[in-house]
Amino acid sequence: MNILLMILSAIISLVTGMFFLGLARKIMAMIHWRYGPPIYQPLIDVIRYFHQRAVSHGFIFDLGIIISLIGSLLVVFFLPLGNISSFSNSGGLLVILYILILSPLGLALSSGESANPNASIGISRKLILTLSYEFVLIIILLSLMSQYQTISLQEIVMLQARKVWSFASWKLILPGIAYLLILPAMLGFRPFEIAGASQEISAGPSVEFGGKYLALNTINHGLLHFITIALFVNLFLGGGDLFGIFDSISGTFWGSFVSLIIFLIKMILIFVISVFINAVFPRLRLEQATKYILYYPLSIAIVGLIIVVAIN
Amino acid sequence: MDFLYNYIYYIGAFGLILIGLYILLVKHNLIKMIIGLSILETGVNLFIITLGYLDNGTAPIFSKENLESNMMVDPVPQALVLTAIVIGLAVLALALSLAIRLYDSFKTLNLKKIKEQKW
Amino acid sequence: MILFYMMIFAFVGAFLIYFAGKSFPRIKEILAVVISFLLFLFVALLYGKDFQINYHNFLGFHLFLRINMFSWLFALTITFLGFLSIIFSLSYMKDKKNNAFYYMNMLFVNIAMLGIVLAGDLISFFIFWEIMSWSTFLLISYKKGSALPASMKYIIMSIIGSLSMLIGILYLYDLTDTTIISQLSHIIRFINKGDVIFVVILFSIAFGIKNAVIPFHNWLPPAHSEAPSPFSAILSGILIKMGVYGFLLLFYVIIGLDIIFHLTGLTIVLNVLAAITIIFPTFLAILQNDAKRLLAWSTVAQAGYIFMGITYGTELSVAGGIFHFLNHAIFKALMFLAVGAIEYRTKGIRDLNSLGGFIKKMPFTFAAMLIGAMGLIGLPLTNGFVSKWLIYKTLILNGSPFLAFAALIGTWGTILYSYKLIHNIFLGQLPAKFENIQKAPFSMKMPMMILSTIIIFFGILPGIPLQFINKIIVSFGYHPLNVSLFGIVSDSGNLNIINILAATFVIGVLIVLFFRSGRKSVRVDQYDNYAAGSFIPKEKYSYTNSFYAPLDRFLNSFLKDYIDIFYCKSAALIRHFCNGIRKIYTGYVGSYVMYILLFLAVLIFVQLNWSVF
Amino acid sequence: MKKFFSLILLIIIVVGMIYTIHQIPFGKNQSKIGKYFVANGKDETGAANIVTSVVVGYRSFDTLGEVTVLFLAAIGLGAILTTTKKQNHDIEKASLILNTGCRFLFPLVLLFSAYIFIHGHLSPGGGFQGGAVVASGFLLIYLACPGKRINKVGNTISESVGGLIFIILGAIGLFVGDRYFLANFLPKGELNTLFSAGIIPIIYIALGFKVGSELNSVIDKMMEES
Amino acid sequence: MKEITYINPVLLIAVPLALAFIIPILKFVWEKSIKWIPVAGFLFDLIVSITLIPIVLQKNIIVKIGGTTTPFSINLVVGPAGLLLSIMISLAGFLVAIYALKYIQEGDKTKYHILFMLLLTGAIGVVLTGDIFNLFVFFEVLCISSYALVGYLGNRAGIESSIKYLIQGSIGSSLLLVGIGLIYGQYGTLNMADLAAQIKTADSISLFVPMFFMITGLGIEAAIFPLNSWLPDAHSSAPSSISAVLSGIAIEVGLYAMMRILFTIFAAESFMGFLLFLGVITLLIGEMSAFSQNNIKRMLAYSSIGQIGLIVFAFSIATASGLSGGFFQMISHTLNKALLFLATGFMIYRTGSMEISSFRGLGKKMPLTALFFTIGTFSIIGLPPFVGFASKFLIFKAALAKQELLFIILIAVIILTTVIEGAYFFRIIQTLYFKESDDKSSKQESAITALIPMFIFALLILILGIYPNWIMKFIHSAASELLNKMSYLRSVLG
Repeated sequence: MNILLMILSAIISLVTGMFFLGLARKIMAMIHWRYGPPIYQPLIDVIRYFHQRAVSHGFIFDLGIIISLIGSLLVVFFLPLGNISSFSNSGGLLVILYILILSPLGLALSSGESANPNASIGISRKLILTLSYEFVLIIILLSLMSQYQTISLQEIVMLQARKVWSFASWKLILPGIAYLLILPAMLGFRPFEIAGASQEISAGPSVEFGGKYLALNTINHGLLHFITIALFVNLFLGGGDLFGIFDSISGTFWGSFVSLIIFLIKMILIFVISVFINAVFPRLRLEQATKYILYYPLSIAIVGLIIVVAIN
Repeated sequence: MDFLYNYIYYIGAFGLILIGLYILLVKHNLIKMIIGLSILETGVNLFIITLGYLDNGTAPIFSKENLESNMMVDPVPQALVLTAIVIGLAVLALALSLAIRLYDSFKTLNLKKIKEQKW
Repeated sequence: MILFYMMIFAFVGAFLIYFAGKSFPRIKEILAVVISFLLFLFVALLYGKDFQINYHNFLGFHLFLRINMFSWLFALTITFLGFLSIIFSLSYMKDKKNNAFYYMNMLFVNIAMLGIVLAGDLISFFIFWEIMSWSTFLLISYKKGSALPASMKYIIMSIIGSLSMLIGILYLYDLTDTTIISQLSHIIRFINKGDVIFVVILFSIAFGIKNAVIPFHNWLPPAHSEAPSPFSAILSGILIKMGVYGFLLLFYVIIGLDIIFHLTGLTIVLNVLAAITIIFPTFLAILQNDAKRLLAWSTVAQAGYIFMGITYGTELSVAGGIFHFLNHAIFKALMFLAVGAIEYRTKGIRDLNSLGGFIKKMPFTFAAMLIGAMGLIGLPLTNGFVSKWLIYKTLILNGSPFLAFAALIGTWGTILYSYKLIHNIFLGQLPAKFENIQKAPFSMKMPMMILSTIIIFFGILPGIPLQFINKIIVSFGYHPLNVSLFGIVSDSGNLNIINILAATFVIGVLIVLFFRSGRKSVRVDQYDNYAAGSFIPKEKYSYTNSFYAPLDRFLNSFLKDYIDIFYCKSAALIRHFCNGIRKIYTGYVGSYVMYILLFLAVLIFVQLNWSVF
Repeated sequence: MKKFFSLILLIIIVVGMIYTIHQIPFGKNQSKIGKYFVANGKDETGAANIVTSVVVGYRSFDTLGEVTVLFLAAIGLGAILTTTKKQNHDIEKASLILNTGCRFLFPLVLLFSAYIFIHGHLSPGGGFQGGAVVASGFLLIYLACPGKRINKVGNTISESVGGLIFIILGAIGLFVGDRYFLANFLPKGELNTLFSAGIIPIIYIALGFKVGSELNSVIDKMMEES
Repeated sequence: MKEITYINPVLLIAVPLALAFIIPILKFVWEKSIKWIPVAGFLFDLIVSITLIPIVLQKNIIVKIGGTTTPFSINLVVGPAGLLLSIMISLAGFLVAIYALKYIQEGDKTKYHILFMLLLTGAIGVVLTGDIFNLFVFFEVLCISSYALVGYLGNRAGIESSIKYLIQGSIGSSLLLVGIGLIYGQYGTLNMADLAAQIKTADSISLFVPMFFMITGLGIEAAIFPLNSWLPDAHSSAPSSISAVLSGIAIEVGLYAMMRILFTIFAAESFMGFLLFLGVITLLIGEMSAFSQNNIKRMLAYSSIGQIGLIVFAFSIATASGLSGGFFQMISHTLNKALLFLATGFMIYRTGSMEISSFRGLGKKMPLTALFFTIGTFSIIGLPPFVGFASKFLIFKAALAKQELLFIILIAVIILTTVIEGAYFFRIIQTLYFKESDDKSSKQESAITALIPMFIFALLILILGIYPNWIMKFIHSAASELLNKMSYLRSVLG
């Protein structure tokens, strides 16, 4: 059963990730008043990349990208997708937080081995940026975990379904807002498109990736979109819950299906919002971005955490 | 007069001690300081001798058979002073020899100018 | 008496090495390895024993050696790491002069630490503590040059600490009339709280200095970076953990749970210090450009985790703290050894800005370093993960989110500096001057291999060490953890490594297969790079110089080691003051006579006027 | 300023002494041991001069120390002055009168000094005083005959032997009679005669030689320097 | 009652004196033997002192000298405290005499040996005597021989220090003599026990003034804070063998005499609080002055001041354990400082300079000497397993046993000084071992006759550090003898 769920969630996440990538390009194009590529274009790209020539810089160059992808996929298993959760009871949010590290680290190793200065600069920027939004993210997670008195993501989702979505509860609205504010940064969208700035440092970490490396990188990218948003939905929007309307069929196949659908819809909504932001803002410099994150979202998140702690 | 009789030796002794110490405090010529030391010692010796005096006492020597032993002055301070004098002499001799060597080395006896050993 | 004979054997062995080394150079190395291995073996064989013996009477105090699970675990770690770093030293110290002295002191340090953990009373604890201090001093100074101020800093802090501990011991002795640990734990409940706090503060200074808790950390970075690398491994791996041992001993063995829980104010202060100790050094580590100094700051930060774990006082946190001690000993030793190997091959270069690309030349060392770094970060499937997980979990669930924040953000900082270390040494461009670098010799590889294996092994099977730790915390009076072979079961979130392992494995295989199915890639030279058409000269084709430049700019403006600056300033002030004080010896006899008469006159005057005496 | 301050200090010290002196009225000595000595001294030591009986009898250990100090002074002086280069001054010869007078006086002075230290237990005087007179005799010679030097070997031997006799006499006391150091083990004799007071005259004679030769060597060294 | 036979302790003084008197004759007879005379003399003293231990542990030995019943004649009181010090003196004398066999190369060697013997004989006299004026006489023997020895080398520094020392020392002895006179005038006796019997406790100004005079007089030799200005000069200018004895023995003897007078005669409990501060200040000043010294002997001299301060502190705690700590610290200081000065002597001899910076790399060139020096420094800082640890430990224990806030504060100051001490001593260690020297001269050890005493000192430091219990019983009885006025009285006056 578990293995089935694993495979299912892997497929869902991969597909959704690809879909998000395509969707992003599509929406951007529409904002730019163009027609844009078809929504399945990223998938086509991936397949195409696979058959192109690629250069390798060494063993870690290969291994890094694989680790990165393993990391991303692994996180997916720990996320409850609607009612589907493979092993969200193996360590909970803390494990997620840790496995989230794997992906950037693998990428960093891989591009580090490539010995391209642009890649190194990109990695350096990416890590710094990550560090800064991680400040906020950690506080957000801590407020949730303190509020719900558990470290299991699944339980957090269930508790939301039983009471009220975190985003709607006045205690947790501040963390929610903070999360939304750092969401573009987590997705690597403008105004936080600093690490992978294609014009400035030739797409940063992925500069040396070509062929199947680029393919894996694209998949990874999609997965990261998926994970970031799925995490938000799980944490703040009650996961696959819709005001308890479908509580009656929970536990059945259809219940799971419905909740999954609801889950995905929520995700798409959030994603679209982020893409709009991406389209509107210009790119910030790293210092600006860091400062921004450390001023506004962080202070909001800290206030949120203080409220939570004070009330408990 | 009575006062003077009672205290004249003490005054003398203290005066010598005071003078000796004063010289040691304010003079910086080594020879003068050594003189000061000598005066100080003399004062101390006088002081100790004074302690042993008995009114109308005699020297503690039984030069005749019939001398009253309880009219004799205390012999102990005299013995002590004998020792103290010798010690003072020894110190004086040593000090002077050092002064000779000091002058050889530094060509001065002014201790304000001899300050190589400090801090 | 076996413990006593063991110690005697070790001390005699240490001297033997020195004197044998003077006449037969080869023998000292063999002796050092054999003795340290035998020590390890002895300790390993003592597993499960629980007894204490009176081995000596010192000034009316009975000195004891004792062994139980708690000290056994520490003793095992000490002897094990000692053994490995002596093996590592074989080639590291080969060309150095006077290495008999080195080996002797190395053994001294190990024996002293062994003595500390085996001490059954506080006096012998203190004695071994001091022996450890001075032998460490000699070892840190070993490399001369800039090592000298570092070791000065170390020994001065160390003296301050040990003296305050001595006062603590004697104060405790006055209150309880005993220094024997097993008796103290019974008597201590009859002492009033204020005295206990006073004693705890005194001991905390000593242990805090050794454990490099802020504000007592300033000796550590220079000392670690200047010591010979195998010894840095020991220093960072276990020596500073003697502070941890001391804290555990003080809090949970001597004072005991029922009292320590009532000292909430104190524990809060200690927790906050721990949190500061995590965050502050982490970010300072990011700024470092010296490989060993970076690791040294990292050690401070990790010691903060351990400190956090043991002072937080729940069973999870204490278990996590002890486990993290074990893990940190292993992975930090590994990393220091790896850096040592680099240092050995590059003839002493540890500047991160001038290295790079070593992965091609020293792949094994890279692997070791990578595993060590993964453990340090605490990635799942390495040992660091489990211990950190335990600490985080209890911090969150027991309502200390701010402490948890410090711990978690510390982890992110860890990623940054670990990556910097790996990137700047192993990745990127290989400078031309290192074209002919050799691989690490076998005697360096072997300890690294063993340590790497242990990191993975404990990471996958955390249940094995946790069972020992479980016994320890039960002896402290906690409920045992519900430990399984692969993790921990509890009602507020489980940990099951096997799931993660299985998933990783499966996904890994799938992805590799997928990856393999693509068109085969071509290996290219390191200069065959895409530079967006712009020309970059070869020697500039490496981005290692100030790797986190933006962060550096941001942090440098306010993040300095203020405490160290403060200490240095006050030391300078004291020196200045001392220089002034001795001016009272003016060299003029008249003033000396004045002092004498002044003394006399003041005494008389005071007594005449006020009759104080 | 400094002088003023010094005076104040000294005055404080003297005031302290005066407070103490109030307890010790002048001329009313009630010393316990002093009383004992004058009462029992002549019976116990056989010396008519109680000061001598104290110096060489009751407190002879002090005297041993005192002799040592003098010995020390001679040796220390020698040690300090030994390393200087010998300067050859042109020494003016003494006048004939001085020369003859001193030569004439010298044996008389020695004789007188011998009298002083031999009769130390009977009359004021003793080894130290006698020794000092001996030294003054030699001083006369130094003044009168600038080239002359004492026989250093003889001087040293008399110096050492004098001290040794003192200690050996003391040590013999350990084995006879009451078995204590410096015990007066010889017969006391009759009071106020030359052969009385046991070892006291012997010690005083030894001391006379010793002190004399020590002072001689001090003078000798000083003369060498000047 | 069966009389236990023992060698009369007066021989401890008489024999070295006789030997010293013989030396000038020997110069004409058998000159080579002269330098062995001090060795023989102090070996004799050492053996005699050690054989006396079991007897003294039972009761004090009262030795009558040249007179009748006790208060009227001089007597020696050989109690555990005095005997302890006399063992230390003869041990140090013995070992330093061996050291001097090769070390003393210049000057009038005969006179050196005489002065050296008399110095220590005077010290033995001071610690054993039971008479206050006799104490003064032996004190003078000690002082005058040290004046002469400080100037022995005849160089600028030696002469200058010597004359300064002499001036201050003479003032001290004059003050002491005034004090003795004042006491004698009031009580008409000079015997310490008799005085003690008449003075229950110091309470009136007429007692305090003589006490102050005597403390100031003895304090100059004991190097208590404002009175110690001569010490750094004298100890640094004397030949190293003499510095060893001056630092290790002379100042401690001065201190012992002072404490004997304070405890036994005056029983001045109330004064102890003041001495407590004085001790700590002395410690502080000594260590602070040593801190930035570059002249090694001067540094060691200042360190001696510090150590004396610590001993004063320990004694002023005025409990049995405090006094034990003080005595133990005396022992440890004697051993440590003697060892340090002896090692330093040959190091200076080798490098020709007293600057610490010139000792670079001596750890390689004179490994054994440097090793002994290191042991000495570790011990003096108070690191286990050396004897310095045991003594500091005892002092801390005694101070904390008082359980007063004052003592905790003072202990904090002492900790500060120990830190300073550690700082400058470890600096030397670093210079010895971890700094490269410029000249590449070959390895050359100190003379073997110098290494043997150093080795014995180092061995004693180590052994007593590990087995302090061996002498604890002796030290305890010494402490209780010094502390307990009444038992001293009973033993002397019967």
